[in-house]
Amino acid sequence: MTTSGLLNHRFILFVFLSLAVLPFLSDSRSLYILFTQIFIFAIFAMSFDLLLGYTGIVSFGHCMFFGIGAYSVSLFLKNFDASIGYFLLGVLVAIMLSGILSYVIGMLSLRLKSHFYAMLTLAISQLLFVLAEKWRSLTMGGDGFTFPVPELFRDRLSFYYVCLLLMVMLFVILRAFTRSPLGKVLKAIGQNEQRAEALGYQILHYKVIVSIVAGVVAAISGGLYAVMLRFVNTQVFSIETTLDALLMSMIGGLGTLFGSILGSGIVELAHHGLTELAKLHPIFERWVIFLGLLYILVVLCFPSGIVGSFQEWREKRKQRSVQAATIVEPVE
Amino acid sequence: MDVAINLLVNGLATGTLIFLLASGLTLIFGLMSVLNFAHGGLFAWGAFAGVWLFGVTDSFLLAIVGAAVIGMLLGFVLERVLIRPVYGDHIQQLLVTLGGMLVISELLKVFWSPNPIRAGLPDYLQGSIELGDIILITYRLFVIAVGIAVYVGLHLLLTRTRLGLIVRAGVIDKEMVQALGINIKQVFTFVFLLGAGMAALGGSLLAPYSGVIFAEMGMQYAILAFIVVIVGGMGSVQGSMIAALLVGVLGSFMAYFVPELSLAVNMLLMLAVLLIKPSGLFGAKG
Amino acid sequence: MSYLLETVDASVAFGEQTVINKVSLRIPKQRFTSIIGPNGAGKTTLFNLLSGQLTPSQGTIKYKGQEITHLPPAARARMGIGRSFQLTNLFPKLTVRENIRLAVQASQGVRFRLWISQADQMRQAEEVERLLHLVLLEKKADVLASLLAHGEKRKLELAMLLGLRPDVLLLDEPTAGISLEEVPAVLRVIESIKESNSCTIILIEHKMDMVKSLSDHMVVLFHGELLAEGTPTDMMRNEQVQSAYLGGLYKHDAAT
Amino acid sequence: SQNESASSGGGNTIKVGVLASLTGPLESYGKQTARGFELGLDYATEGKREIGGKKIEFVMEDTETKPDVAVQKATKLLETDKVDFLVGSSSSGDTLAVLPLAEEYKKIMVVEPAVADSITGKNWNKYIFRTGRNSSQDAVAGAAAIASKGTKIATMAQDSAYGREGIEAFKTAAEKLGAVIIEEQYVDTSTTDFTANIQKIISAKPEYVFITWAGSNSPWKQLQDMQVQKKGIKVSTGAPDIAALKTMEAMIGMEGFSVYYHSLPKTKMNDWLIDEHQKRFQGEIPDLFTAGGMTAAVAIVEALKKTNADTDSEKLIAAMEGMTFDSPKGQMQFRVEDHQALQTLYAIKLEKKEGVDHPVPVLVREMTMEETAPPVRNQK
Amino acid sequence: MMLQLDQIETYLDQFHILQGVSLSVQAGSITVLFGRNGAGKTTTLRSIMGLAPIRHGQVRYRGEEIGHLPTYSIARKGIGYVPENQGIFHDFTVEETFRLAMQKNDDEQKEKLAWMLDLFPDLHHYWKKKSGHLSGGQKQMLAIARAYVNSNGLLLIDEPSKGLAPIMVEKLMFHIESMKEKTTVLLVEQNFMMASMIGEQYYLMDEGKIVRSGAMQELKDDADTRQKYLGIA
Ligand SMILES: Nc1ncnc2c1ncn2[C@@H]1O[C@H](COP(=O)(O)OP(=O)(O)OP(=O)(O)O)[C@@H](O)[C@H]1O
Ligand SMILES: Nc1ncnc2c1ncn2[C@@H]1O[C@H](COP(=O)(O)OP(=O)(O)OP(=O)(O)O)[C@@H](O)[C@H]1O
Ligand SMILES: [Mg+2]
Ligand SMILES: [Mg+2]
Repeated sequence: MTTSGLLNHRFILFVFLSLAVLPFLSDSRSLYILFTQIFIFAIFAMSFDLLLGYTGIVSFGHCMFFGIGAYSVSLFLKNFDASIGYFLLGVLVAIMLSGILSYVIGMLSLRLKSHFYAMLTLAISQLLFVLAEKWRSLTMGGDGFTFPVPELFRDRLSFYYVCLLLMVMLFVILRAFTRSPLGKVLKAIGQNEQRAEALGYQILHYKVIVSIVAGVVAAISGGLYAVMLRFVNTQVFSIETTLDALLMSMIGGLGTLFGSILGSGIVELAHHGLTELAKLHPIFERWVIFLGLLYILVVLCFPSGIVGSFQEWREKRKQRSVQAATIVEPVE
Repeated sequence: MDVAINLLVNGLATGTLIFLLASGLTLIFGLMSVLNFAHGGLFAWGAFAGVWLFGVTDSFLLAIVGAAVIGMLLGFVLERVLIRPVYGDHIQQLLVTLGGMLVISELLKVFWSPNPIRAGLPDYLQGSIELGDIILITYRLFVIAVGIAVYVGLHLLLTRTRLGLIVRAGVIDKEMVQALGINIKQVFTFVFLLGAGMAALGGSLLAPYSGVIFAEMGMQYAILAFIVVIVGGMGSVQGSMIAALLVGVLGSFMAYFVPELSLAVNMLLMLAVLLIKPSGLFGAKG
Repeated sequence: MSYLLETVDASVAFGEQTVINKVSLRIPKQRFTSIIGPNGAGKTTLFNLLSGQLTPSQGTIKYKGQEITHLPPAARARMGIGRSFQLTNLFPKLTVRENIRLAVQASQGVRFRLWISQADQMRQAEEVERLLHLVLLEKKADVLASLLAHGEKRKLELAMLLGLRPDVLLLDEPTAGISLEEVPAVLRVIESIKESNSCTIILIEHKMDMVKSLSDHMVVLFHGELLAEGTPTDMMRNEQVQSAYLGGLYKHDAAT
Repeated sequence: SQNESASSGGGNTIKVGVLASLTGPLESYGKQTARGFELGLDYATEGKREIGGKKIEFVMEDTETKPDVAVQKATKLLETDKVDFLVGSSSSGDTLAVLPLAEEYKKIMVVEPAVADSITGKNWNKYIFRTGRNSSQDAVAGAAAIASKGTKIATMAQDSAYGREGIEAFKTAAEKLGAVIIEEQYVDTSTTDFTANIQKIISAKPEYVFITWAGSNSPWKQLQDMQVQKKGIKVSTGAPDIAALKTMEAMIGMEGFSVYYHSLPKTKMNDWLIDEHQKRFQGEIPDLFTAGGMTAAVAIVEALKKTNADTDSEKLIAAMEGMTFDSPKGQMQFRVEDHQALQTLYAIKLEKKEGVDHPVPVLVREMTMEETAPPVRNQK
Repeated sequence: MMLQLDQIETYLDQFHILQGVSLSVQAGSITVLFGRNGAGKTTTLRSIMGLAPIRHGQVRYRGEEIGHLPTYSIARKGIGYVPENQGIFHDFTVEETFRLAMQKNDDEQKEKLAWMLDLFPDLHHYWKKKSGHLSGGQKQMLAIARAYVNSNGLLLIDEPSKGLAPIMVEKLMFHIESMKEKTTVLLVEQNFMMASMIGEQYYLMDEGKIVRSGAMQELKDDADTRQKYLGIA
């Protein structure tokens, strides 16, 4: 929602390009995997940002779509043969399931106040978790199962590019979405529902639309995640998964989409870095503590996330000039 | 029949225990609308502190009181360092307290190894009373007693004193409350301490109940407590009490008669409440 | 002739207290109607009925001859009933310009569309600028709404309302909190709307001189009942009205 | 946990990547494995850490008990450290997630101590060998410890893959021995109040209640409170690691089985393990999975001896299939069909011992590897 | 001197809103602060209450420097505040509102309350009603009464006439005037006619500065100043 575009455009482009050339600088597959995971969670976090950052919908159950994506893809690849076709089929099914689910949930409950909606979604995601635990014949319960993946995805490098490409594409699409007239309304709803309604916008419809979009995108990321692991278990439905998305989008900056990408990068890299440190010095054996401290610091220092704080800073500079223009008219 | 009675009694006990957890949360979450995810952490700390103190002082009462105090101290730090800067902003509270949760539950391992620890009891609370086929576990009766005491105390505090009013007002318009000569920050801190203290108390009481405690116990209970707060209606202490008992009894009967559902039952209960009466069974505000 | 907006024996009760009591009101097209009445008379509540924030406990509301008693606010807004709120109510984190654009967009029926043509965008932009100018907020166009002073917010509120191009405009104390210096400007805005015959205006206002000069017709509410209605001059003379509402002040300032 | 990896994994160093939960809920398990593995390496190479003129190094990685982390770390080991073997891991989930990598990179993975049957079952591939016992072996042992003609047994387990699988296997084993299962209780992993389930078991009036349990919120206290034993129902379960044993005061007198407890095996290697462990770790005694970690190391070294330190996986597989090797628990053998190590387990009784802060599993009898051999489940 | 502002400078975010405002309020008087929208009137009152941070300058209340104090202790010194948006606690009943406001709840306060209630009978009438459901005017009354009951020296009132029916405005004005011997009032107003009838002193703000001040009569006589800053002849 900013006209401070240019600089940002340049920066974003720069980031994407450097990600594209990264593989030429290093051929470490574990690095590829790390970044692939960053891309995947970036997609997931962006979908969350649509809800929280733009429309102000708080969902504690967003993992349900991630999980649906993961399981549906895994099941197709496991039970049929490991071909791109079945992968796409799996994604398609996931998309449809999530779409329907989020539509139903939305229609039922988006009238609720934020806290309540949050807890409700949490409940539903937990129910899915239970389902995955109990439907052993299909999901093999908590242990989960492994499965073969299509040739193209087996090579970590090509999968790296697949995910990068998808992330960039989805970013561009979602960005267009949020800047469209519809997107503007979403932002308005996020700030003052009742007013938006008085302008003649049907809040519920918008909220449902955005939840469906978010759900679908999340499902895609879930599918990719499963393929990356070549394994799936009930953890995809755990609240931690949702919290990851929350952290990433928040740290990056809500309502900015690109923030989610940065956020995902920061969280994953911080996590990775700290665990590496754990080997160097026993202090870091309890690296989780440092991770927690990091989160806290980020929130306290950049309350509106990294991108957010940056934009505010520019906002203010703009404001100052405006103010100068208005307040300081000479008396007389 | 006797089975039913057993289930009922034990359900009630579990319920009271959950209430001790949720009561802290109701205060913080309901009145001050602060989403304190570190609540579970405080609870776990209560458990460990309790067990530790019991080992040291060898007096159980001293132990649980001490645990509550430690919880308060921890709560004080949390409130000052984490929550005060982000009052009024739910999302940030969420994040900050999540970070807090990570830190304090990991700290547990620093102080008391990552292994599960056995939680003992003084002899006078050991064992169980048998009435025919009905087995009443002494400790659970004790827990119920404490629960009732806390409930009454809390109820009086919120209805008989201005505290309740002030906090509610503060949530609506902090500036105006201050302009009326009230030191809102102080009040919030106090309420937060209270909540933290009760969480810790809950933890210290739960420890001997399940007989063993571990650093990860926090989150799982926090969610349960959140459910109770929602079902009971935010900010309503009666609400949490009833809801907690409901959850407890329902859980214990479900586990006996329809075990397949028992894992889902809490969630289903919350779903039902949210869809039918979002403000919760006793919720004032919608 | 059929009336633009009509209430038939509309009543509203909150608990035991009846706030609106069997009020039947007929508002013909293009007639500027003002509603006056002491605090708590039920003016805002009446507006809430017309704009759909409340549904009457009895009676019906008609708009362009068709019953709308149970339509939600959004639907009515789309049908052309625009309403300003007594307490300002904006999108705090959007700039003044964006606030207005949202209104304009709504008026152009751009709702679920993901894309609009350059031409439309141009038209939007022009309209927005026009409104900015109309309410004297050009200078603050890029300021976040939350940073405006109270009076400035009122003006933005008005601009957004006009952006909707409503057929009927419900104004609840549009000048409350606007400095006297700027009241005339707002007056001019309202007048020009009146002239343009683009929409019918219903006004709640306590500033009598303003009401006098603007209205063709005046409705006096008192304790939720329709005390009297008629031309401004008649109303000003009306004994009941004076005792119930105006008080001594206006006699003596009429004298000066 | 330290990083032993030195210069690039070149031609004459053999590298082993060890995956374990060094943080998170399973931390203590992970650390036992880690210690055990290091000790095992020293034991098998007489402290030289080399074989056939090649150095053996190992790299330790923390899976945090998260499958995605496990995969990342495993890939790092295979890619960056160029390890020739994988060992691990503490949780079945992590291990399952890593299995396909072993196949992808054609590297031997020695599974220890993850227990899920499906590792050497549905999800098995030929690079997978397991020194740890699996659920079925536990179950068979559990059954052997208590079941005989006509014994009435109730079971209680967590409603998780682990629990269900365990009871499943136990049932078949017990019934084979002529026992009857008269009640099955499954407890939700998240619940802390087992009253209802215990009630049902009491009402069923069995002779034994067999319990399969993992994780911390254990039922022992409540079993005691509900006076199960007073009612003449004997409790039986697998003896866990020492930390957990400390929480089992209530279960003294319990008859069950044990995978490892330092005083159970009577072997040279075990004696060495005990005092070496105490030397290195301030007098601590080795624990449940320490022996397992050691076994994994020994198995690898044995295999390398057979191939003259050739790390070609095909040769190694050929060497390891059916291979018998020593372990702190005596001889083990990798079964040809599914590469599961057959091993001794112990029927035990929990007893109070002076000066020991936890109930001690006391040997009733050893159960031979034949006796505890689990069914083969990997035939696709 | 009841209240004295000395060259106060207030920034909101980085905007320099008050640029050296000095004014003083005599005990037992009514002083009116005029100014167009955005002039800085509200910000001035908020600065006095410590709700808007003062960068430079001093605020003295009964000779005591209070510029640095937190809001609540400023209020405890006896300054009552009626904010522009009325600051109503929407889900409080009128009764609760007063229970909250009346710190000491001693006879003095009780009597103040009594007076307020017969001044604004509506409040009495809707004693058990949620303040959020009161009408605009009723809210205004509630806000004033609430501020009055726990003040003991000075009332800061921000545009009370806003949204009030003339008859109410008249009453209100009369009562504010009659409050004089009990409290001093600093009144922010735009309704010149009303304010000019009760105020003795006036200050005129523009662009964050005081541009005129003096006895009310002078302003009444000075048509062009009024024209210039208030746009009324
Ligand atoms: N939601 C509500 N619930 C209960 N009572 C209400 C509600 N809304 C308004 N009232 C009552 O209805 C009466 C009329 O309120 P309304 O806001 O219509 O008055 P008004 O004419 O607009 O007064 P003002 O000129 O002060 O705005 C008041 O007594 C008010 O207390
Ligand atoms: N939080 C803020 N940040 C930046 N500028 C602000 C902020 N709040 C107010 N302003 C600006 O400060 C100036 C003074 O505001 P203030 O509310 O004091 O004016 P006022 O005289 O009370 O106007 P009104 O009569 O409309 O209430 C206005 O130009 C307003 O835009
Ligand atoms: Mg009104
Ligand atoms: Mg103002």
